[in-house]
Amino acid sequence: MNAKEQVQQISGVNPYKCMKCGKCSATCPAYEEMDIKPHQFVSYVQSGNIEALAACKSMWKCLSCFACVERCPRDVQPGRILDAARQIVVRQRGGNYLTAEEIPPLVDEDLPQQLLVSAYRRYKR
Amino acid sequence: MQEVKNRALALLKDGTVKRVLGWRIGENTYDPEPAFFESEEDMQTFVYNNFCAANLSKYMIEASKLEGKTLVCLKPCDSYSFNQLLSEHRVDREKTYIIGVGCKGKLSIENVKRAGVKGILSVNDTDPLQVETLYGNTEVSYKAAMLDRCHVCKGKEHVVYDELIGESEDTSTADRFAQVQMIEAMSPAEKFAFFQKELSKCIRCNACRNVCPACSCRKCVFDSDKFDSAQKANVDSFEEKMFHIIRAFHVAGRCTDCGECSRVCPQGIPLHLFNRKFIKDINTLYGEYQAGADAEARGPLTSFTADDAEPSVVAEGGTK
Amino acid sequence: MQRIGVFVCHCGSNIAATVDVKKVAEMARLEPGVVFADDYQYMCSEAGQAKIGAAIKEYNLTGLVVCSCSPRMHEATFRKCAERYGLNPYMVEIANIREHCSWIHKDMEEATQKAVILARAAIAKVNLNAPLQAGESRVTKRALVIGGGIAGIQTALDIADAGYEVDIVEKTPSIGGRMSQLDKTFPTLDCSACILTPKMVDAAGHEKIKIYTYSEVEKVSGFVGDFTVDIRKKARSVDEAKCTGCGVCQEKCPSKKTPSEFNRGLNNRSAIYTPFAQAIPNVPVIDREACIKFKTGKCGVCEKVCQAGAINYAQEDEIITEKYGAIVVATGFDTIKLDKYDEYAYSQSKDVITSLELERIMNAAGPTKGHLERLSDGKAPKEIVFVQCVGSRCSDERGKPYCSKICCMYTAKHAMLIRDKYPDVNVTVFYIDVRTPGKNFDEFYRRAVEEYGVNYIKGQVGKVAPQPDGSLLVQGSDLIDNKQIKIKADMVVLATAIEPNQGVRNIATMLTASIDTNNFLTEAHPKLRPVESPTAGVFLSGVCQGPKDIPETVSQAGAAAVKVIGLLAKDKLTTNPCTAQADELLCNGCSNCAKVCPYGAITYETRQVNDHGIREDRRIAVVNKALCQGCGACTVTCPSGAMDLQGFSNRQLIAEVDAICR
Amino acid sequence: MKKIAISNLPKLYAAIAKAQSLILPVKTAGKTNFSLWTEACDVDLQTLKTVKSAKDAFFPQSETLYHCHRDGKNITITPEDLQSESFVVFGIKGCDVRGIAVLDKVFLAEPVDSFYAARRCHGTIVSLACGAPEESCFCKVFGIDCAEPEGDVVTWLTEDYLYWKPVTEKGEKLTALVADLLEDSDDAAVTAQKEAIGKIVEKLPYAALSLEGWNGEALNEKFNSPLWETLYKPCLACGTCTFVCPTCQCYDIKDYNTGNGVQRYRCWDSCMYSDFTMMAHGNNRTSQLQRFRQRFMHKLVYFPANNDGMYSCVGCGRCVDKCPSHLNIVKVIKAFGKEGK
Amino acid sequence: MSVNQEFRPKIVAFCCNWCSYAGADLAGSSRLSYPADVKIIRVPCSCRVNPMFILRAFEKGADGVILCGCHPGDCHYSTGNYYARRRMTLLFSMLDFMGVENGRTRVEWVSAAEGVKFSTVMNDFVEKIRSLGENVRLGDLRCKK
Repeated sequence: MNAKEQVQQISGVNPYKCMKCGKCSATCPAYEEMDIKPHQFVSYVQSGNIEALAACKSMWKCLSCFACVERCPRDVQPGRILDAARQIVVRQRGGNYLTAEEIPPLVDEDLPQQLLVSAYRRYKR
Repeated sequence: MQEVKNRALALLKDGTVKRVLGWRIGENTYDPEPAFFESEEDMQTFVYNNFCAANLSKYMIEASKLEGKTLVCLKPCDSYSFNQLLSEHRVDREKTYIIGVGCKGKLSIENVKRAGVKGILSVNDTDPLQVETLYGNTEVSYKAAMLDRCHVCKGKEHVVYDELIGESEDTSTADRFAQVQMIEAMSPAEKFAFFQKELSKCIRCNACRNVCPACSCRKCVFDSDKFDSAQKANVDSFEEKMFHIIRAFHVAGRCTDCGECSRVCPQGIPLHLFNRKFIKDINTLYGEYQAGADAEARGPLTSFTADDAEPSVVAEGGTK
Repeated sequence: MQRIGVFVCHCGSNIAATVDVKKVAEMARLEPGVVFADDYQYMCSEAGQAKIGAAIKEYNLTGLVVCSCSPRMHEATFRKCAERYGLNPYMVEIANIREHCSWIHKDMEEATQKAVILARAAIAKVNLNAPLQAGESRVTKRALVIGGGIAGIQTALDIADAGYEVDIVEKTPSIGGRMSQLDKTFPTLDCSACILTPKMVDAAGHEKIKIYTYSEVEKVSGFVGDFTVDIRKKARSVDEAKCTGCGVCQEKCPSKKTPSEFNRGLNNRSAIYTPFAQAIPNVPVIDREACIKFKTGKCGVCEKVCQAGAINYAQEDEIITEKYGAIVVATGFDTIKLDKYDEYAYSQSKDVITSLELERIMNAAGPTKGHLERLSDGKAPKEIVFVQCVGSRCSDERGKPYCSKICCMYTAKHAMLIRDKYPDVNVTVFYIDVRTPGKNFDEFYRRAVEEYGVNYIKGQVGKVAPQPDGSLLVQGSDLIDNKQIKIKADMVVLATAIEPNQGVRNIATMLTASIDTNNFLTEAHPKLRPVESPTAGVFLSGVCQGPKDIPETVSQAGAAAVKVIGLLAKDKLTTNPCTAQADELLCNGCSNCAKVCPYGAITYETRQVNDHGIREDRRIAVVNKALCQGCGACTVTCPSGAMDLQGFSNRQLIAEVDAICR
Repeated sequence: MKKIAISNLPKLYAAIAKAQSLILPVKTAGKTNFSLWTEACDVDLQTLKTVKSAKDAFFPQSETLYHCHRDGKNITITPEDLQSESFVVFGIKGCDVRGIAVLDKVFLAEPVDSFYAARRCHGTIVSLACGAPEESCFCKVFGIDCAEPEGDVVTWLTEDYLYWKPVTEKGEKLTALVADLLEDSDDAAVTAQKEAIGKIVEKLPYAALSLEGWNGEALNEKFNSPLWETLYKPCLACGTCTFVCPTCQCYDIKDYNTGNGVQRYRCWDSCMYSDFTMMAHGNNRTSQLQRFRQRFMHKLVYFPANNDGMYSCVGCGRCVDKCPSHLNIVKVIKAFGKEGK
Repeated sequence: MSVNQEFRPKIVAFCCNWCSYAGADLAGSSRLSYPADVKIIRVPCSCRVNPMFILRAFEKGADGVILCGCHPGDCHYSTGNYYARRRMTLLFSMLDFMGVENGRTRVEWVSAAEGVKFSTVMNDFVEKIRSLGENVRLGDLRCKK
């Protein structure tokens, strides 16, 4: 399976449903922080440029608030695409997951709560 | 019951009715046969005892074509069958005088034999039954000798009659749908094995069909070439299934659950299960319905609601 | 035994590319009853039909099987062809080897095998076909138009001008429909009322047109040429014959708190009201929900002030039963509800409005007398944002999957009008695509950009946040500049998706006209029969069939009218001979078939039959051939199989099953 | 005389079945009928009367005669093979053995029914004496001794043993096949059982049924009797009596459409059915009265008239037990008997 | 149960003329493919389909039977599919009761506009029948020769 198919499989998203309306980028609260914008996540997958996607900064700026997922009129869900890219990166790193005990000392007071919640949401499986 | 006989005789004599449809005494207590009586002399062999199980309503189809009124003796459950036939214009109420005869559960000599009694010489119809046999005398309790259908009695009320004679009793002791539920709970393989075994006995004698008051077609599809479906004997096990499914389907919503099919089957196939499965489904999916309870009612298969359950939902065990 | 000819069509390469047509013909030749089989390039062509004719003569054929496209396409063609060459048209069966075979399969062997089986099934059926004779039914020379908008009015006018009676049934108190709510129309910027009102007046004054306003269709029975319709004329509480339309009652009415439907709830109306000044008929109705007299028994002001004595509180709903030969559905549209689109703050802010609301605001007769102002504070907006595709082209359940078609153009119109009248107002339009196919449409849009300076941004709005200062913070994306932009707007206008009117589903059910998943009525053929419903005698006009602008609606209205006129011009229609028939020797007379017949086509009679020498009087079902539409419900209800359907008989269908399962 | 312990019967069945197919009374879903023996089957020798008689073994309820297969425009016809392997029918009662003799009169007379003849030729009949006759039995009326039935081998069942007596050559052959399992025995137990059965038979309710007047000479008088009008009335026109009867031999020939051809088969028919002997012009018996009369006239008048006085009834009493309306041949015989007096 | 790729089931689809047959036509003109195992029989209305036809199909060797009609409420004849729905519900329930898998029978409502649905339904149904394998419990052996 190539990287593009991998992203599609993990995210369960069909990028070709996108009609390029840009509502995801219009709705994203972390837009300014991102180098690749939410609507571009989709086009990167379409063009198979997963390498660039996996190297982007946006991946670590996305709050996983899922506003783009909620509001996407075509059910393309850019947030899930990015999430999938993140999974690929994490998998490449191998077994570097944290154990439950290791987390509390690492928690930064300044981290937005939403990030924690989204982490739970993301890794609940 | 003497009272029924006297009353029938009186109505025959005063010309109210031209003939009486009842039971004629047989060789023994237990084998009375359905019969028409037209004279006082003939009426001497009239009998109404607890072995008079036959449902006489179907004979009224032919009797309705005869001249003059026919007096018919109907037990409470038979009256449902009569009503159903009435709703389908198969019998003529104007030509019928109904004596609703009392019933406290009918007996079956098969069930006496099933209790292990052999070589029966005589038997009475009281509780318990006193049986004289070639191999000694014995007793069988009334309940044990009662027809299976009477254990799920429809009640003591006649739904149609001109007059009532005798007491009736609701003899139900079991849940009407217990057997159906038991089978529903089986795995598909078990269900298949159960019916395959039962239906493998079928000899296609058509007794179930011919006794059934709902199976009153002038010509059955299985006798006609309408569907290229004429059958006489089962050659392949498929035909048994075809026959019994279609027969049950054709009477679905019209079957009053009188139980005659199971009573007459020479191979003891529990044919009522097919009908009762449909009745149970109809009750669950489309609301309680008793065929024959109301001659004006519209049957469940000739009516609908916009939000009836989908077959796919029912297949998954749902009802809506 | 039949002598059957089998004709396999190549349909150019449509069939022949995936189905080995020679093989199909070869295999067909081996089937019982087949005496001739051949293939040809285009069976439906003149030459193809001539080939069929020649074979009928040469082989003395009694039945035909044409393996070709769907019978819905060419069954009629081949039946006519058979008839032309002296064969009963109902001795023809079609094996659909195009839509159901060549077009959906890729593997030649597999497709050929399937085509052989489909041909076999059709041959098995024809072996049991019997010649059928079509009957005749009469045509009532009167049409019904459901809906009194521009589509309904135009259809009615065209039919009436051809000399046929037409009735219009309109649910609201006046005809006029959506178009009467519009201010200007694109791309010419005519005043909507100026072009609509004369048509309304024409319709009202036309001697062949009868208008039932404040009325609804309640029940439809019958069939093409002979529909019977119950129309509920709701109680107006005002005598139409006496009312002079002076308007005093509306002025004096003390109950003035009901949101005006006509003005989209932007302002209020009285309990006794006409929706708008040019209403036809110009007779008010009393809204009994709002009327004090009806609610409390006290009041009666309108009755007192009415010089004409037209007020009648005791009026009751009236059911009018009328016969029609044809019915046109012109029920129009509404905008979708926006309650699932929280992000646009439509329910939070009065200054977020739909485009239809903007039409009312811009209209001189509207709630603001035509002044562009914010509904929250009455101030003139300086910054307006338009959002396109709100609920359109949306694949989730919040919106509609289709393009609403009209929004691009009316938004350009709005933007242009605002910039024209209020040059100091900034107008921004967020768009996904701008779609302008149509005469002078793209030119119109370009004018908005080039001459009027409307700021078009390729992107969508993600969020509209009302601010404490009363402004609206619009956050959107600009995909060209690849940036997220925030605009502090005074007013946001949403190009809300349109959907068929609520009541259309009910009407479709009554008419047994089919409807698609979006509640648009289905046309008989998307290309070739776009104004006819699959149900004979029912025609479609306007948006009820799919999104349309005014010129398209008017042209479809005319087309529907032509179809109606074509139908009403006939004195008799040939009826479908595929009707039910009872075998008197098998019929039990049980009445169950009559219970399931939707047309009341089955009655019973007692007659003497001779059943193999036994003569007796029996109650037998009798089918009225003119009423029976051939659904077959009765055939399954009949346990003995006495009831059978000609053309789809038990034996025919079983033969098909056997042929397929063989 | 030989014998075998009851406990060893399964071995006997297995030994026979190893060499040839074995048909015997088997209980399925509560009812006992003749059926092919398998290891798992529930052999039932206790039930006096199987629901259907043993006639199926020689004249099955349905059997294929030939196949027609269509391939394009070609048709091939393949006749069904005749029975060519030996088989044993075990546990037939005296009445059913006589029933087969009645069928022989029909099917082995010219023209011989080859399907039936092949089965008769290859079938060995092991009959079983009736230990406890029941109330509906009246085989004695037809001269049948249920205590010592006919057959290739006759057997008696006591509490402990099955006694085994080969009578014919076929019987001897079968006995030789299972000789290992049989032990020699005296006749004492069998004699005692025969005596006991004889006493019970005397006490049977229908023991004294008289067939006086039932012969070819009485044809017209019986045929035209008004009694039939009353007798037939309760008849439901089902085929129960004919299908459980050991002697009813009417069959219909039908075609089954297999999709690619036709399978021609014959199956039992019942003269009670309204479409019995239906022909293109209609039916030669148009009322149930006629059909009902036909059945009894055939059994008691026409058949004996054509077969040296052999009745086509063996007094098994199955119709007495099974008629849904409690009609039966005994009631008919008695009705005419009363009339005669 | 393992999916036998070699197994090509025989599937009979009864389609009402007004909705589902047209839906199948639309699937065709939209080139929406589904397995060739499905063969369509045109009936005027779903209510024309007699349970005898369905059993007949199984008798003669069908492995699955599907009935398609207009959506409830949209019947061309107003009420036909409502009756069909009750009939099929009861019939399928009976087949289930007798242990002959009810997955071999199905009712689907497909409108004239639902070419996509038609194709999806058929793909899905064929898949289901393939997983169930050959129909052995409801056929007549004589037809298998």
